[in-house]
Amino acid sequence: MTVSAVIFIVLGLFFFTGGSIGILRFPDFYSRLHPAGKLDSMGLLMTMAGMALYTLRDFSLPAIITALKIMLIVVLVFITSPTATHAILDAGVRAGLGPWTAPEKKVKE
Amino acid sequence: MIWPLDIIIVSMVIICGIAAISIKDLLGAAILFGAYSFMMCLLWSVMGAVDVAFTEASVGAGVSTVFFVAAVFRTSRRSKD
Amino acid sequence: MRTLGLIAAFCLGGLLFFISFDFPSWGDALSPASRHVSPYYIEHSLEDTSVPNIVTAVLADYRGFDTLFETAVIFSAGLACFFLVRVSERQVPAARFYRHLATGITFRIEKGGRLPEGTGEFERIDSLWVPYDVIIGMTCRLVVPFIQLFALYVIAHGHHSPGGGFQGGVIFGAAIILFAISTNLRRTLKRMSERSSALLSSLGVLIYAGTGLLCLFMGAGFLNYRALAAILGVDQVAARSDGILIVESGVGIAVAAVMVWIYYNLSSAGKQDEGL
Amino acid sequence: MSVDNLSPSDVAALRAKRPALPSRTKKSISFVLTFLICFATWIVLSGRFDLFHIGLGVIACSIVSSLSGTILISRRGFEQMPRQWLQFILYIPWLLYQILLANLQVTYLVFHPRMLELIDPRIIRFKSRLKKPMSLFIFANSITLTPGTITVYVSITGEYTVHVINEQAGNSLPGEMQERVARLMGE
Amino acid sequence: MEEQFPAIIVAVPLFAALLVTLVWWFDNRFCFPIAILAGTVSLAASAGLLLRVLSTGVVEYRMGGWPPPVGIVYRVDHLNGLFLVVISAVSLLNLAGSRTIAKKEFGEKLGAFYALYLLFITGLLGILITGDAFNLYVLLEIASLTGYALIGMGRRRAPLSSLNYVFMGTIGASLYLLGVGYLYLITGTLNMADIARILPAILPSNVVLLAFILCLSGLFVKMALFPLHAWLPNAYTYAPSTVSSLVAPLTTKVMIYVMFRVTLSIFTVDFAFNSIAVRLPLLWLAIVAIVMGSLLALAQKRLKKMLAFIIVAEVGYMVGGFWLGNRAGMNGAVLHIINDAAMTLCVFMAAGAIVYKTEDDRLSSLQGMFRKMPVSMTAMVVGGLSLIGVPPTCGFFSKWYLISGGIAAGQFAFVAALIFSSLVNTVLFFRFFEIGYFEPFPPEKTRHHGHTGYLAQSKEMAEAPLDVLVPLITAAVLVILLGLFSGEIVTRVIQFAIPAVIG
Amino acid sequence: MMDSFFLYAGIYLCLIMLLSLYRAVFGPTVLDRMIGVNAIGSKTTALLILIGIIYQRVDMFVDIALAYACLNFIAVLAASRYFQKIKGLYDESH
Amino acid sequence: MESIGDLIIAKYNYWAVITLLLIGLYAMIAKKNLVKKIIGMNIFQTAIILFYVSIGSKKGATIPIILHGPAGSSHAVHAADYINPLPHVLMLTAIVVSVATLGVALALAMKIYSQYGTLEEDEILEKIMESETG
Repeated sequence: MTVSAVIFIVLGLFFFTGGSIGILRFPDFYSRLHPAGKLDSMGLLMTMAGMALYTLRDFSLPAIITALKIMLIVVLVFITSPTATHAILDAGVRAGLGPWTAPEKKVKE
Repeated sequence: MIWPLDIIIVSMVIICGIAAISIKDLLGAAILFGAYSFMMCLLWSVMGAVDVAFTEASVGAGVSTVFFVAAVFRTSRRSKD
Repeated sequence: MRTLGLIAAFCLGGLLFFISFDFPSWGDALSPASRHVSPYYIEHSLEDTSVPNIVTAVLADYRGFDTLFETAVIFSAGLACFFLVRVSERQVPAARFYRHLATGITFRIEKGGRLPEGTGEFERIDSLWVPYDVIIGMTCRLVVPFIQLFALYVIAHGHHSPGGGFQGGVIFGAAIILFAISTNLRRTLKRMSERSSALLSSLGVLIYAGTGLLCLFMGAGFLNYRALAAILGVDQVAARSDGILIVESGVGIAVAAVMVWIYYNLSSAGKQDEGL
Repeated sequence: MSVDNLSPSDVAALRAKRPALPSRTKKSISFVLTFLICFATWIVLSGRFDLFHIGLGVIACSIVSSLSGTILISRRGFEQMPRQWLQFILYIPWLLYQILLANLQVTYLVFHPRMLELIDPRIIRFKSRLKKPMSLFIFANSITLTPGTITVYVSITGEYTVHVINEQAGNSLPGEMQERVARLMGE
Repeated sequence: MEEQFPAIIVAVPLFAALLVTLVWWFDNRFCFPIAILAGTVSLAASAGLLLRVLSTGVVEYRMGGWPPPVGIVYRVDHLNGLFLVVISAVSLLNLAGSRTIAKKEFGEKLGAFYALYLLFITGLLGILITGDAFNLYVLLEIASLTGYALIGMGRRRAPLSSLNYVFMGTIGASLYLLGVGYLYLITGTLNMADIARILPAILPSNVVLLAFILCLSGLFVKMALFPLHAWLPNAYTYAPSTVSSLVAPLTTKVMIYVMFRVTLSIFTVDFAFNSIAVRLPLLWLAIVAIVMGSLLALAQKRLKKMLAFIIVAEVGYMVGGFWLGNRAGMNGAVLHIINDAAMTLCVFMAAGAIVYKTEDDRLSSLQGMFRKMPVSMTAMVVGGLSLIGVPPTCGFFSKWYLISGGIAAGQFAFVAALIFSSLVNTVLFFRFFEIGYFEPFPPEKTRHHGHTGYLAQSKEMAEAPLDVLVPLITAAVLVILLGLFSGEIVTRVIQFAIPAVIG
Repeated sequence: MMDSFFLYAGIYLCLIMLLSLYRAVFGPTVLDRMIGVNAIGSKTTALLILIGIIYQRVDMFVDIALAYACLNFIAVLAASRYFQKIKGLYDESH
Repeated sequence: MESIGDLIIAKYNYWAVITLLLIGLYAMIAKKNLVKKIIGMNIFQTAIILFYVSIGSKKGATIPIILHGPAGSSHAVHAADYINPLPHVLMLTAIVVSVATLGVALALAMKIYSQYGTLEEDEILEKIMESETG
């Protein structure tokens, strides 16, 4: 169980890394929201699952309750995170920010 | 206390603080002030002050940023410095 | 003047920096701060009050008087915001916008015009109107009751886990603020009017101060919850624990109401008709 | 944007969907349902099963249900609920699979050295056949969580504005997901 | 019941403030009676407490029944027993006189005004009575927060001055809190008596010195000692009149009391006066404050602003008298706190009455005011004479103590500054009296910048209403009575308030 | 062994947060800052639980994380509401 | 002999406090925008909170919530096992005070804005000068 917890956490950290680097690398804020919205919630799911598993290694009622609470956090985040993403995106559209389009010619030059 | 974590978070707190007062857009300053209180919350939980961390989490994330945004909404976003 | 102030500030900083070398080092278990009074709290709070969370025990019982005034500070902040920015309702409103529900036509009613309130056919809309956002609206519908429940949980379980009246109150207030953000201010005011938020905020502090005065009239000192044992019918240690719960719920009510009250005033610039 | 304003026929359609049940019954049903949901959550949160804490839980759940029972549950069709929840549980694994796919794709993009050539962000619009706000909401959030797409705006009539990271991500919309959501909500 | 007086003094105004907020949403009329009732109860309890202190010595009250280092304790000795009576009396008097003016100034928000008023009093009384260093901070904040709100309701520049006050006040309170933190770091306790017990063992220590500096500089900001006074004049000038006659007599005085308390009861006399060389620098700071406050007051054209700068100078008197470090000087400082509260109340209430009628506080617009408002102007004269230091009034006696203390300590610069300031006050008030009494009425329509209210033109007597006048007259009488009985006060009370170490 | 693993995980998470912080501090527009802060928020939630595991008192820290997950998006919603009401971006260049 | 590394680890928290204090003070003195000043004020207050919490921390101790419930109170509680709770209590109060001050300060800023139409201090002073002379 500990091993699977470690694997989950490492996977989660990997996704978190992807999210952060994505936020830095993508060209405009619309596309930055893709890694921010998806990879972060996925990373959270993975790390949280890992930590819930780690909590469950001594199998008792308080541990189960704690693990359930951790999963409750994940559920909440999976409801709220897309909403936050959407809210930011909507704000951007209303603020009149044009989306970035691939400058194909420039890349070739 | 976990000092290796603590020292990173402390430096991030300072970065956030400096950024929050040097941004020219007041809405951005308010949002960064939110980030500042996230960091503070982390710092306090690292130091073991759970109740303080809880308070800071609820205040910083829930209320004070909203107050700032509401005030900026009702006044202006412009700032010269 | 400004530069003088800055120079003074940096002198202060330098002074603080040099004196910091005389401090006991960070996290030192043998520093005077953790040897004199705090061991008493750590070692006796459980037997004195039967509350495992020492912070709650100290907050609401040993130093309960501080907390009474902390709540009073929050209350006076709410009152101060109201006092400063609230604009009288009797002023004739500027142009208002209404939408006819059946047709969706939007009307602009100038200052002094007849307002179609109360007919049921029209819906008042903000002058800076945004359409109903399904995603945000649904999320808030799902999440708001949960946050409220969580806030009550935090208040009720302040004895055993971190949290307590203040944190729970802020979360509860934030839930109502979230509702206001996701719909609009008028709909929130229908559910929790300004008057009720004011009354609740003063009621919350009143619960706290009233508990203290009750203890005083029962013959023990101010805020000595031991006196509650006779009323609640429990022994004195449990009376302290129950007294803490009562006081914390008072704090929670006050804080939640004050947060909402301040939000109402700040977001509508005191007019209380259109919010963020 | 054009989606800001509703046409009169849409409003009429919306008004026609007023709840069939009288408001008092509706209120009490939503009170009871909210109470049950809240109490289940309370037990998970609390983790203490002595009488005192259960009593506190009952008080707290009543407060929440009376304050915001009508917020949580205000649509008609209570009788469909158990079936919907069952369907929802069946829907989750598929969604998780899609989320995993999405994440792998975005991770691939993030770490790709010539990422700028792979992406071609654009905003697309389409009209969905979903009607209920709840299904619109689930569909929108599912879009956000699945590969290459984020919902920008949903009007109450079901017009979606979606930001896609490249062209083929947009091709699959509304597609299978809409069918699944429709089946889930019984439309 | 007598044992519970310390709790009642603070709890009753708080409770009444909450009650006012509750009741006000239903009926406006009950606010004033509730507030008056609470003020009276609190005054009665403080008087009873003072009597008890006089007969039995120091009274200690344990909050929640916990013994001192663990719980919060209220400690009343001669010093704060006396101040409790004075502060509650002054606030009650001003409350009684506020009814008509407040109704005009606040209109619909009357209930909120009374609630904030009561909370302000609660905070001040709590500061006076508490024996816990951190509890003092919380009460300080409650007093300041309500003060900000009350001041911010004034006209014109009031919000801006109030916001400046917020910034300065927060800096001051935070510095005080930091100082308390340093003390806690080195002693591990927050109880004042306990800190004083532990400190001698760990001296000399840089940390204690820094704590002392931080606490005092925080308090100096709060009490508006000269270089840090920038927030005060505008805040007091533009505040509503009922508020300025509440805040001006009380806030700075209470802060000076806190300085007394912090120096005498926390850092001990030996440390503050003998171990470290801060006595003379602080004395010189006070001298500068007196001189600069007087000079700046001379330059003002508005009545309330002039009075505000006089307060800045008066702060210098008290701080200087305290740091003279001998018995006469300290007697004078304590007596002057009381007298200053009374006479500032008198002049600010009179100014409030005048402003209420004329809606203008320019000195130049006060021509012929003696004939229009004889009673208010008489009260103003009494207060002014007291500020100058003319014998039958109380100002004379405290100044006499201060000067004799200065001579005894050999600080002739301080004496000179006092005399200079008295002269300046003479000039100020006689200019004022001249305008008010001797200058003819302005011919109609020729007054420049003048407010053209209906009163300005008429020569009829137009006195403020009776419920403003009665407290005003009481305040004026109090100024004289305090003067007549000042010997009594010093020998009966203040003698015991000052630690015996000081010779 | 596990303790040091969690410690390193925590440090790594902090370093990743630093990357998001870059976007929050230097983001050209307010919206980029919002993205950065939102990302920091979700990492904070995970880090809180990690700290709980390091202290071996997860049951105490989970409440804070839960509060965080509930309240994290309120600020973002408020800010986006701002943009919905007041259209247009403020030009930060001058 | 303490090495410099040890010294830094033992004291850096206090240095962070000083840095934050100076940031806050700088913002309050040098910035002209009122909302910026309010943010500075909040940072100033948090710095002091950080100072107190740093006083309270203790090496090798756990959070101040007693491990076993009231039933198991027979076993002794050692003060060295738990972090000092008193600074936490004080700082809860201080946080509340800072939120309250924030609310009042924002309300005042809003009132100032409605009066003068700007939040910049120098512009406000200019307007005041104009209104007093003209």
